[in-house]
Amino acid sequence: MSLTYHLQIVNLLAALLLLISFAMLSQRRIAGLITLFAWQGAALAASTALVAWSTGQHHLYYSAALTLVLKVIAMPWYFFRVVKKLNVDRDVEPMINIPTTMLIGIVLVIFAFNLALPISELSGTVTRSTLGIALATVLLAFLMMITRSKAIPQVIGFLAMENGLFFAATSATYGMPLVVELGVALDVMVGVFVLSIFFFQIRETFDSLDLKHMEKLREK
Amino acid sequence: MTNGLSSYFTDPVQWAWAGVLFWLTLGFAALLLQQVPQLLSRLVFPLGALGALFIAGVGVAGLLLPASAVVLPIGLPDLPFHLRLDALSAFFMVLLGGAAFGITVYASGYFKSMAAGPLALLALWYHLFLGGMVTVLLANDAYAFMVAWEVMALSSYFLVTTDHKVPEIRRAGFLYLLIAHVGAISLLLTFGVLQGGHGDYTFDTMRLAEMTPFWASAAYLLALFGFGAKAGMVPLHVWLPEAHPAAPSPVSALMSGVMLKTAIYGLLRVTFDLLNIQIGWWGTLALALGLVTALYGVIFAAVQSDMKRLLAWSSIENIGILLAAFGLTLIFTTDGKGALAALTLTALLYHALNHAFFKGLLFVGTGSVLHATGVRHMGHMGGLMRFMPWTAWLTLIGALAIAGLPPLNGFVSEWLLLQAFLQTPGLTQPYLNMVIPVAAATVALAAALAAYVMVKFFGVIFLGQPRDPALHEAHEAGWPERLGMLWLAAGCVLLGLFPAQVISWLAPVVSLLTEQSLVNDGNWLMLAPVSAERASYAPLIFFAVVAAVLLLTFVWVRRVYHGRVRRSDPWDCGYPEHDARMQDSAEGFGQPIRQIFEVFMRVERETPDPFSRSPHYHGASLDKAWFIFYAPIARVANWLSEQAGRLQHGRIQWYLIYSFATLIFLLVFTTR
Amino acid sequence: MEIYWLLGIPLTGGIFLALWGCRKHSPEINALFSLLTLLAAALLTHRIIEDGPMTVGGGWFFIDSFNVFLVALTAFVAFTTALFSRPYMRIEAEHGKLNDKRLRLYHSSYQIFIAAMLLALTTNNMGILWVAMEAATLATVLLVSLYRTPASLEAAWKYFILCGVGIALALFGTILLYFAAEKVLGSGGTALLWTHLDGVKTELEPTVLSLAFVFLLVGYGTKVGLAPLHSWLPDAHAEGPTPVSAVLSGLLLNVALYAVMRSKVLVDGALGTDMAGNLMMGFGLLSVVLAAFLIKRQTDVKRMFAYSSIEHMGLITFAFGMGGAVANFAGLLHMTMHSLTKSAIFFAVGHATQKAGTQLMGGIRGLIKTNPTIGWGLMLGTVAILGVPPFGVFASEFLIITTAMHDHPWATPFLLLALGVAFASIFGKVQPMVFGETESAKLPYQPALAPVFLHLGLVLMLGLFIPPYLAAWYRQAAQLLGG
Amino acid sequence: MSTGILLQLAQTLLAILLAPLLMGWVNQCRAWLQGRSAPPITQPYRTLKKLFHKDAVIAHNASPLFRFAPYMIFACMALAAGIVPTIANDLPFSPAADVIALVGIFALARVFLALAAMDIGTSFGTLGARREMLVSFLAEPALLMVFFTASLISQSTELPVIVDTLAHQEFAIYPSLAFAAVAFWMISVAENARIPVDNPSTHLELTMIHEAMILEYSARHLALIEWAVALKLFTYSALGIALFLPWGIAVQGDLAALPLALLAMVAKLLLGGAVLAFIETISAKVRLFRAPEFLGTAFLLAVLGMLIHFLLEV
Repeated sequence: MSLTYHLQIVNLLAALLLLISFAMLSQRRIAGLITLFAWQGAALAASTALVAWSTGQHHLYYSAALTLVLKVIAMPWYFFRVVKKLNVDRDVEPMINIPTTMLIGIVLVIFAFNLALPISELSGTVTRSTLGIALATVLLAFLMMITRSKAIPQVIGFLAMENGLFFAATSATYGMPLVVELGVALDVMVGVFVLSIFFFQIRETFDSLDLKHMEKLREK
Repeated sequence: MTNGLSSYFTDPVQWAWAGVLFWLTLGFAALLLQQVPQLLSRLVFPLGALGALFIAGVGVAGLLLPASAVVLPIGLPDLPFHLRLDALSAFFMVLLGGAAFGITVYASGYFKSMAAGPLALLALWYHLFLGGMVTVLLANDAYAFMVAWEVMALSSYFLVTTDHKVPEIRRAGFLYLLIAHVGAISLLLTFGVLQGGHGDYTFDTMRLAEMTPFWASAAYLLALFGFGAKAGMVPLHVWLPEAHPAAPSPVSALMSGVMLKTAIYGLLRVTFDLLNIQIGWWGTLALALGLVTALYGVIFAAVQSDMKRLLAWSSIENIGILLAAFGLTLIFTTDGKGALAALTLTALLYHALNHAFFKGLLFVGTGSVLHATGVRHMGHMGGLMRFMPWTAWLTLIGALAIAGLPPLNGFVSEWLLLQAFLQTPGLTQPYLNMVIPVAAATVALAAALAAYVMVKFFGVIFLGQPRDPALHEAHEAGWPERLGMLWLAAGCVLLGLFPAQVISWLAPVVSLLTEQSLVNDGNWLMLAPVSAERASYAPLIFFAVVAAVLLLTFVWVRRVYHGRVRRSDPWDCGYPEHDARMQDSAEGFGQPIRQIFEVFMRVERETPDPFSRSPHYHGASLDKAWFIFYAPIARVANWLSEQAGRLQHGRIQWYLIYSFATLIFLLVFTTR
Repeated sequence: MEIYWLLGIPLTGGIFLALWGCRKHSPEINALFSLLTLLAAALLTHRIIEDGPMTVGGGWFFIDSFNVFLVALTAFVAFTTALFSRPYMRIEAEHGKLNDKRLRLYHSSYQIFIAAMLLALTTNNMGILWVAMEAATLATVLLVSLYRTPASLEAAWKYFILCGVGIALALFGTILLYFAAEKVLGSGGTALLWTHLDGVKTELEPTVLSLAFVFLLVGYGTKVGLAPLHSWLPDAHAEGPTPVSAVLSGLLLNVALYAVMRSKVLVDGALGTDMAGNLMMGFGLLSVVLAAFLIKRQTDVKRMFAYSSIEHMGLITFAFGMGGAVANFAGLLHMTMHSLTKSAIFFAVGHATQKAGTQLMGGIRGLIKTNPTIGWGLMLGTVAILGVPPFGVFASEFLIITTAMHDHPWATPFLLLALGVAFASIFGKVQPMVFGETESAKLPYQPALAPVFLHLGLVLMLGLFIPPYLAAWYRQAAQLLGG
Repeated sequence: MSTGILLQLAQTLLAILLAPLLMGWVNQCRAWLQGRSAPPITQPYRTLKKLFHKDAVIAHNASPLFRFAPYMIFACMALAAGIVPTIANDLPFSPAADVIALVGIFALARVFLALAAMDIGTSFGTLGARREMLVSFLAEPALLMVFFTASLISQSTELPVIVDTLAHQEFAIYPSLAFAAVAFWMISVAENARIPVDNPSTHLELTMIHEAMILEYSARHLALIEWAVALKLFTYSALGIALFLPWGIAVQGDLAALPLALLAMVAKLLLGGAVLAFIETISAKVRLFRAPEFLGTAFLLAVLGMLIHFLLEV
């Protein structure tokens, strides 16, 4: 009985997640992007926690907490610092203009849903219907990485993808085994750390984070 | 199949393998001997020559004894080296050993002056080369064969590039190795077709495998391509005139004289031994290719002015003749004319043997000339007969032999081949009856042109006046060189004088491949392959009569004639002062041929203007095949690689799109 | 027990070198740790020879004949590379390309990288496998960008982003795998254990697994360097320090392919079709052909050999795709040969470039005069990698091509074309580097070429004689991969 | 057998002795036809005698090959003359060399002549050698083809057998032989350095081939060469007769038929010489680079003959 409410809320959060991904696609300003990323993380954490509570999968609490700490607090804060330090918070002109990107995004979502349908049939979890959304989030994040021509947005796209994956894990299988989750989280953290080193190096070598400076290595 | 370790060195195949090992150890010993140069230069090559003699002996034993096989404990886990010595391998081992002995004896003198380091490396590759060739002949499974085959190619590549300072030589070596490698891959595919599946690559299983005509043809074509690339079959010949001249002369001799024959061996092995069906058109194809190759080769030989390049082209011609004989053999076998097949095959083997000797002789001859003069261009030679008589007379024997003149060996094999052509009436496919006469005519034409080429070769180099004052200092070759040349020349003469014996030795090979054997219907001094009424040739009588008449005339002239001789300037139609530049140059001698056959060539000419103070003439006849077949391939490859290059243009977004597109495509692909 | 040594030694090595900083002897210490790792690997290998496949560490680690030889190979090449990098990096530092901080970074992350790869090879958990792969990526990203030049930064960035995305997709694949496994094995840790999965592979849900395989293939395939996912590879190889290029080409690609193969086994079991095989054959052929034509236009020697790695990885993938005892055997053999040969080549190339002060092949001439050992090393290595016998690469190519001709004739024209073009391009470019005249002086210092000739010697040996136990491994592994 | 040997020697000697006579006869006919006063038929003998009594003059740089060549050439021609059945058939020598070997002999002689011509290294010598080889590389295969046609008919390359088949079996018309005959005529004209390919009696540098090669020879060497040339002409005529009008040649051991055979032979030779002279008179010499076309035609005719044999007569 109560499950259905939770379920509806989870679905709502899932929809929110998808919405945020679209918002990220259309967001030009880096700061805005980071905020959206934080919100996405929050939605993810909430849904995970909810699932954990409603299904009694306790290890999901840990991953929810991890998400909260890493993706809602630590990383956004960190990125804000980076942006401030390197003051690169200028408009990001995407490679493909926003409306087109949106259209492609919608196509991707439909595609993802179709793809996920046969699978979620098989799923025994209450949250199976959200698998399609997870996949959609992943693909949208991918799309965003393609369209953005600055370093930081690309990284945020990368992390958004990670969010999608986490969401897929929770929604399809109530999360991966804990050790894996931890490992993944660790990797993500290190990854971000490494990336931030890059930001500074790139910045000091090309004095901008614009990727168009990084097209030297090519076949003449 | 013995294990090999338990009972070693008991039958011919193991002796042969021992010979190979001896060569290998010798090669690596040479590396160690760098510190003691005099030992290196005095010891290694003579020992190698002994090894060659031994191999030839083993070959003879293999011809007499039944086939023997052994499995070595090396190779792939499921596929150790299988070696087998049957009559065919044995014959080619005799060829190899016989020619290699003379050439290596020659080499022992030729390389004396080399510095220790390069000499050691050269000795290593040289003996690896020899060992590789013998292993090719012994191999009884695809892996051993390919390994030996490529070792042969690789070592000869390093031999070709001995003098790698010269860019042309590097280019030649590169072209050689490239075409050899492509050929090798096509051989791999051949064996891929022949193999029984699930990784059984021994020739024994291949012999048993039943093939559909389609796959058999595929295997045959691939083999023809692969071996043709090694043999220098037109249009795969382009590497040969580059690589053979580039190598040091003894190596050129080995490559032209022996290595090309391994390709012929492989062709015979695959077509007649491994494939258990043959199809008529195979023969026609080989015949056609062979004739084209023969004619093409000899025509280009006629217009060369670099002596070694000329010889290389003439090797192409001879390969063409061998291919034609091969094709004819196939035609006869598929047509059920066993006896004729035997005759043709005999001609083929005989010619292979002959070519090994006279081409080896000619190449080492050019080696001595090269040492004496330091140039390869015939435009700087002439009159060398007076400064290096040994080389000249011995080379003359080779030249006459390769020109197919009686009573030397070249004539015997051509005679046999022409006989085979004459026996053709009654083939079932009528179109063949049309083809054969034309083929015979082409062979005859090629032979006649060969005479032209050889007159040019010998005349321009050794006769006439020296075209270069430096030639007066030209020195005769040393004794080892002379001995080597003597051996080869003796081979040319003896093979010419005793064909009946040689043919009886070839009998086991012939009966192995075409369940027929050639009976010599004549006595020991007369060769009558079919029957005495149909055709016979007795070189000994021939030789005896010529010699007798010659002697008689000589004596008679001495008797009736006072014998007063005056020396004076040449008369030359009373033309007062004439110098060396008035003789025909090499180009001049080839000019008529070039005029007649210009269609095959891309001719470059820069003629001097009549009033220039220092008139300069340059003419070159380039191989059109290069521009027809190879240049387009290169262009296409370049274009493709440009297109491929466009994919890699550095924008990470694009790279991401590749991954994205791949993902989407695969998802659609798998879930539809 | 050995397993803990195997993983522990490089890990502690990494940490130690990070803390201890760059002192005089840190290169030696680096080599020492690698040696210890090699010993541990040898012990483990010994155990496996003795007792056969086993799960250790409470089922967390699983060693069978497939990964044990990869472990041995990895440890070995890691050791020789450490030997090579000892003088190499010193000279780089002398040339002022590196400072102590970077050297320290180099050494520690080198060890971490090895540890990650060994973990990826030995773990029994597909999830941990993923984690380890990611860790390896991160470690190498730092190594690639070691010189801090714009080019190296760019290369590292592309490497990070592309492989990161790829690996993320692989994670999605892993999730799907877990999702399918959960149905059969129930949720919890065991559902991702390969041994368990292998046990029940026939019951796994086909549709899910085919989907999972697509994600895994694209994900790990990116790290294998399969076209068209290969774009990061040439940049990373060309711009990173040469020892890193050596281990990238020689080891990382293998490990990634190992991951693909592990999942292929499961998918084949579940689907019972050869869909996975066909996909891999397609990718393999595409990579071989594309790489061959890209090699043709290279001017940078390391970049060229990077493309050649793509080509060979494509060949191996193609072989595994064909499946069957012979092809799998050939694929495994080729993995080994390629690692040994390619790392040897990179060693030789490293010295050559260091000497010439450029990676452009136009600037490297007449090595055989300036330094015969480097010259012959490069020449023989090239000849070997081009598949000329008696070197072992030929052995595997022999099996692959003949099998292809027998089972999938349609593919052979592409192979013929690609191998021909690759041969022409590589040899045509290497020959003038090795042969010919040059005016540059002799090498001032003694290069560390023992590894080069050690590797080439092994390759030569394996081309003519494969030790029985090694052959037995290959056979068992081929069985495992569905021979 | 012994009679065989005797016959063989007799025939060979006869050929050697009679050869200059044929030469003389041809020159005489030519002179008559051109309305000149003819030299005596024995003129060639006188020339030989004169040459044998002169002092030999040899260029300074002449190599042994130069002095060896004339003997070689003479010996080859003698052997050829011995093989070709002139009066008697199936002699002991004949199995030693069939038609292919015969072509080989001619080639051998030619190569030696060419080499000798190049030996001194004069402009004319090399020029002559080149032209000679140019002519020969077309003439030789053509000659082979002619023989092939004949031997395909008689299923043998043995001259005796060929002659036997053509002469002593029931008369049959072979169209292929007609082609062969024309080809053979053109070839022998070329090979014997006659008009229209070459002119034996001129030293015009633009045209001469054979003469250019022997410019440097004198005295005994020249004599031998001239003799060999006469022999060659004789052999070719004998060949033509043996192939295309072989009637009258005695079969082996049939001594009674010999005188008749001898008479027939002489008659045929006289006729042939006259025809040769006639044709030489009425035809003009072709320009040198037309010579290949001339011989190419001969070659094609010969091949055509073979083809026709395969078409009609098999």
